[in-house]
Amino acid sequence: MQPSNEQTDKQVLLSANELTCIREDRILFEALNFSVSSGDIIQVEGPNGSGKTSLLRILAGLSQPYDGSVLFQQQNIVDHADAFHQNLLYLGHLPGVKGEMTAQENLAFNLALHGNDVSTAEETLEEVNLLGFEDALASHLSAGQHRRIALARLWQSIAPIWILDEPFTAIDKRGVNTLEQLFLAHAQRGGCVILTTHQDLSFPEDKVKKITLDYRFY
Amino acid sequence: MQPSNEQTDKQVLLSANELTCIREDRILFEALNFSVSSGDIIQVEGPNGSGKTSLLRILAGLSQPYDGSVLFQQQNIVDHADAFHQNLLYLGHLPGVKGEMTAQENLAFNLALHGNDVSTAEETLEEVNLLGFEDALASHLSAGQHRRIALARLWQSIAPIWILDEPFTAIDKRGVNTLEQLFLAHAQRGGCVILTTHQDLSFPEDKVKKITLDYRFY
Amino acid sequence: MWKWLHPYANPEVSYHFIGKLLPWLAKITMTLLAIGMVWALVFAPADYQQGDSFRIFYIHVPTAILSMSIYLAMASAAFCSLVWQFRLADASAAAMAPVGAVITAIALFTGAAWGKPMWGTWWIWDARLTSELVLLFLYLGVIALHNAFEDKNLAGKAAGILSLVGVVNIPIIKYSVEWWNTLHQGATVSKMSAPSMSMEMFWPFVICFLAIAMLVTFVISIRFRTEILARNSMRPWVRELITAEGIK
Amino acid sequence: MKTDHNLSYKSAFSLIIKRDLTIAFRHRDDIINPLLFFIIVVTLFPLGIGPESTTLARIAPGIIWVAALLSTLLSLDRLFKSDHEDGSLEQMMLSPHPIFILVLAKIIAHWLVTGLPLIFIAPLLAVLLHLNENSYGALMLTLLLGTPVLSLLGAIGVALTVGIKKGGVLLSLLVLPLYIPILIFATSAIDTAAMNLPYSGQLAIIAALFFGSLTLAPFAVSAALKVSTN
Amino acid sequence: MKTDHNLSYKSAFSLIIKRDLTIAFRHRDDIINPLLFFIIVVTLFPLGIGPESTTLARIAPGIIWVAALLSTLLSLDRLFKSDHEDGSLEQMMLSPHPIFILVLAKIIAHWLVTGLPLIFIAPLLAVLLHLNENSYGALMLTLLLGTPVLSLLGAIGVALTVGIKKGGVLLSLLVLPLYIPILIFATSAIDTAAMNLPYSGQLAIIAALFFGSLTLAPFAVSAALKVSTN
Ligand code: HEM
Ligand SMILES: Nc1ncnc2c1ncn2[C@@H]1O[C@H](COP(=O)(O)OP(=O)(O)OP(=O)(O)O)[C@@H](O)[C@H]1O
Ligand SMILES: Nc1ncnc2c1ncn2[C@@H]1O[C@H](COP(=O)(O)OP(=O)(O)OP(=O)(O)O)[C@@H](O)[C@H]1O
Ligand SMILES: [Mg+2]
Ligand SMILES: [Mg+2]
Repeated sequence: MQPSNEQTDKQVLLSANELTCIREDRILFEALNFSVSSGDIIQVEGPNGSGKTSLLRILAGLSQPYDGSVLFQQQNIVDHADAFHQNLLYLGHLPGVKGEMTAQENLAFNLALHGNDVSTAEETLEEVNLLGFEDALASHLSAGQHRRIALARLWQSIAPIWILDEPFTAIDKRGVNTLEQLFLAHAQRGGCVILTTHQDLSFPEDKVKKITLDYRFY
Repeated sequence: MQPSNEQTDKQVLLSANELTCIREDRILFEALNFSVSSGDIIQVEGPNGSGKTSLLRILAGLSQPYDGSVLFQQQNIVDHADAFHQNLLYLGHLPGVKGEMTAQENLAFNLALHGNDVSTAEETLEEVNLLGFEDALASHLSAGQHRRIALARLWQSIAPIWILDEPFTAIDKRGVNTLEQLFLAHAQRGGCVILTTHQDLSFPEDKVKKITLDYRFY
Repeated sequence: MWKWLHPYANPEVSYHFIGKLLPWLAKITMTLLAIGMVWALVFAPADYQQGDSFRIFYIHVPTAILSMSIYLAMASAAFCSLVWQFRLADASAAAMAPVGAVITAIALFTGAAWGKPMWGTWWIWDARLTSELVLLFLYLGVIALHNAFEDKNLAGKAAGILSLVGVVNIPIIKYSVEWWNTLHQGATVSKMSAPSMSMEMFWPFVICFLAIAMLVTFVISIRFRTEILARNSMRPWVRELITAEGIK
Repeated sequence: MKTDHNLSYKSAFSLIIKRDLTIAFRHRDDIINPLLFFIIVVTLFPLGIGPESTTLARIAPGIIWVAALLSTLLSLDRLFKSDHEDGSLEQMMLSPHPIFILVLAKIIAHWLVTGLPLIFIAPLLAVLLHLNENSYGALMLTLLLGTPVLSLLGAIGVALTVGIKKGGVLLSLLVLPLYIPILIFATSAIDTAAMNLPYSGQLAIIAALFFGSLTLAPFAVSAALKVSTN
Repeated sequence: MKTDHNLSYKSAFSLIIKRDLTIAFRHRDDIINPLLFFIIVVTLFPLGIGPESTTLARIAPGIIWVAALLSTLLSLDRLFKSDHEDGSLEQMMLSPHPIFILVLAKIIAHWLVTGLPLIFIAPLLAVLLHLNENSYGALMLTLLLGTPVLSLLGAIGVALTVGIKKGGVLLSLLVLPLYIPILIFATSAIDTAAMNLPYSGQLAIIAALFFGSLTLAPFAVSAALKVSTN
């Protein structure tokens, strides 16, 4: 269940400590331990309802676990939220894109909010194939284009820890490919990526570590 | 662009007639003609923003095209909405599942609303792997489980025309497989399936017809 | 002091401890209630101005004072749970809210019933009456928040924030009679030095007050126990309890 | 492979009513909250105006009716908004039943949940506001006939704004003018009753508004919904 | 690979204000609607109560303030609800800035869009209601100090209910009791002014409420948001 973590030369970025999550009296996972080092790409796997989203939200500090803790640089993320947030990029099921603002305004706001460089927002939109839609209101875009605005942040992010919940939803094949390349590059640069997806990743086997949650019934 | 429709022994269920769709001054598709016969599985393909959702909503009668018409049994679906709706099952991006009702109540309501048999709702939930969640409120389910409630209708539906916009969103691999089998069976029974998805279908080449929308810039 | 409290911060220990306390509470409550009610309603003298309608006093004033005390207790519990993450404090706040609401409603109702003979009207919009009504609304808001969240833990935090914000209302109720000239009576019994009422009326009042206070404690304790069970239904000791006693 | 028409109009109607009531009772707040809002608004006015009982009695009918109106207004969201947001509305539009049946059922369920409770609590609030004793009958009758009109007309407003993000205040803007005639006739009926005069004239007008909106609103709503889901 | 802290508190603050104002001006309805709602509610009362000018003058302060209160209440949804629904709120909670700064900026933007316009239109409506001439100053001052309190306290209510489906009416239940003190003191100040007496006492209390809520509300809101997004 836990990715092996023998390579001691790598820096540990995030570690989960005896995490337990209980929802509606059902134990989703219990005493889960693992750590994520720089250079890791970790895919959280499991059937629908196995607790992938719950785990990712706990890792990002958005929900509290029933038991256990998440450590960033040996410190509990709840107590050191500010330092942790400076090193985190989380994208959940909801893209955090305002329908009333244009694609470019949305991206610029998201970048500025997380302290990233805003000046190249327009070029970044090109990367996600939204050239020509910079000034279109986000509510007038298709499902996939809408999500691309949120994903565009990845190109500018300087945070090492990426937590992505089904980043490929509604994205077409070429888009998925581009994203996968980006993840590899990010890992190479010393970052880490924790993601869920029901699609197969096209990475070589040894590049991805898997955490498999199985579906437990009471 | 149009699936060939030489087999005259098959009954034509739906036909698109010179359909044109314009959004925000951009022509998504123009003078599109095709027809869908019983036994067809049609995949509408194209990159993000190419107009797949727009086309599916027009085929279901939820939006009006800029030009052209959709015919069901030689009659415009706008004028014969009731007869058309009796033969249609449409599932869009939004699942139409109420968070305040249980999985079973949701399914029973959806079935009854479309005039299908309600009595076997519980067994149907088993088909979509929601056994044990019959009495859980839908808002307490995961993304994929939520969508499964909507998809469960497919097992009971007696409507021949299925129009499905990204039915595999958030569904795990086993689920995708089961759905694909169901589509094949439906086509065999004489129904037709029109769907979009960014994932590859595992059907043999000759079973699926493709309508490719390309991404046009003005 | 925290060391002494520590074992009771364990839900299982508190559950059983209160379970042992309950029969005693019941006995004391019953005795006090019986004495107080009979004394107040039968033996205490009628007021020379107000006649027998004065007897509402023996219910109105205790409930009115308790309505505020329970609120303060609830807010303190909320404070402990928000600041020190005391999960049990949450449960106790949840147990208090409905009881407080009922007591407030009784105070309002008895006040209104008393107002008819005294002021010639059921209701006037003066500061004390209004702020007591606001108190009822605050209780209802807290209860509504408790019910609105499925996760009891979150519900407790949300309701806790609201009850802390609402504490501002308490001094307004308490001092409204002094700040504004109102129809409502100023402090009579609660004046610490010399109660400005006769002893024949004062003692039955004290008994009634204690009786109602004990009744409230009793009901809150019962509710507290159920809240503990509801919040710990996953714990082994609750499961054992359920199989052993068949509680559902 | 033909679908047969399993559901008659009547069963479609009761299907929707049952569903909406289930949702309302599940979330018990849905029933209690509009009622509490009604009570709170009624109590706000004496606070803002002062406790003088003659002034209050004069304006009591106006206050109660304005409060009923605002409370209905705030609960209108429940009618189609959440169904639109989760895609249920789309599914209803695609069902083989005529939409106006479904719409009528939804409106009636809404009234049962939000309008009816107001009628039960109103006399109590009237006491608090020192309403004239002769007016109670008129108050109850106008509420009984008038609150369904509020739900019916409100439904048109919600149907028109359901596709618009943040339609909340726009909705009020569309609906309040439609509510004005009812407000005028209802309060006038209550005032007339206070003077011990017959108020059947005003009541007849409200009744006419009721039957008029009962027959026409469902069609207007169906048409509006078709536009909104486009 | 360390992130450096590009944005000071001040720029985070202005970033949020700018964004919220952009959204409001894009949707011009956001500014116009609360204002129109305010106007409509104020005009409903003469309709429900009758046009007699002495009665109207008596109840004018109460009506204007209750209308301001309800109009703020209805516009509160804008504060966090839509941000919660599209995931923006989650992102704000994860930003490296202290949440209370972002929250304060959002509340101020809300007041600029909904509270400030009321202050400009209020004198006009006061004329319609025949408000006593001595009261205009008090009306303006109480609105100026009081409407920000409405936004600040309202924010607590929205933050608590933002995760709850259909929290609309629950919100009113939570927020209205908190609004009552302002309503009482504000109208009492205006009434006192009408009698040409000094009303600085009431004004001082409103000012105290203003500073109290300005310093405490952002923290309560931050705490509540953490609960709601859990
Ligand atoms: C609905 C109407 C009424 C409400 C909401 C109400 C509320 C209250 C409250 C909150 C208190 C507690 C004050 C404190 O602890 O300082 C109180 C005390 C009291 N009330 Fe009322 N009251 C109402 C009507 C009346 C009436 C009609 C009378 C009799 C004329 C009355 C007589 C008293 C007395 C004597 C006390 C004790 C005062 C003291 O010694 O502190 N109340 N009431
Ligand atoms: N509500 C709308 N208002 C205006 N224009 C819109 C709206 N929705 C979509 N469009 C435009 O129509 C185009 C096609 O959108 P559509 O949703 O049909 O694409 P799609 O093929 O389904 O894409 P995806 O794969 O991302 O779901 C978009 O690029 C957008 O510019
Ligand atoms: N808001 C909630 N309240 C109560 N229970 C919940 C809630 N959300 C999820 N659950 C429970 O937690 C379980 C796991 O949900 P989660 O969203 O983590 O699954 P997931 O692995 O992300 O599934 P999916 O692949 O469908 O997205 C669900 O089966 C459900 O029973
Ligand atoms: Mg998930
Ligand atoms: Mg699409």
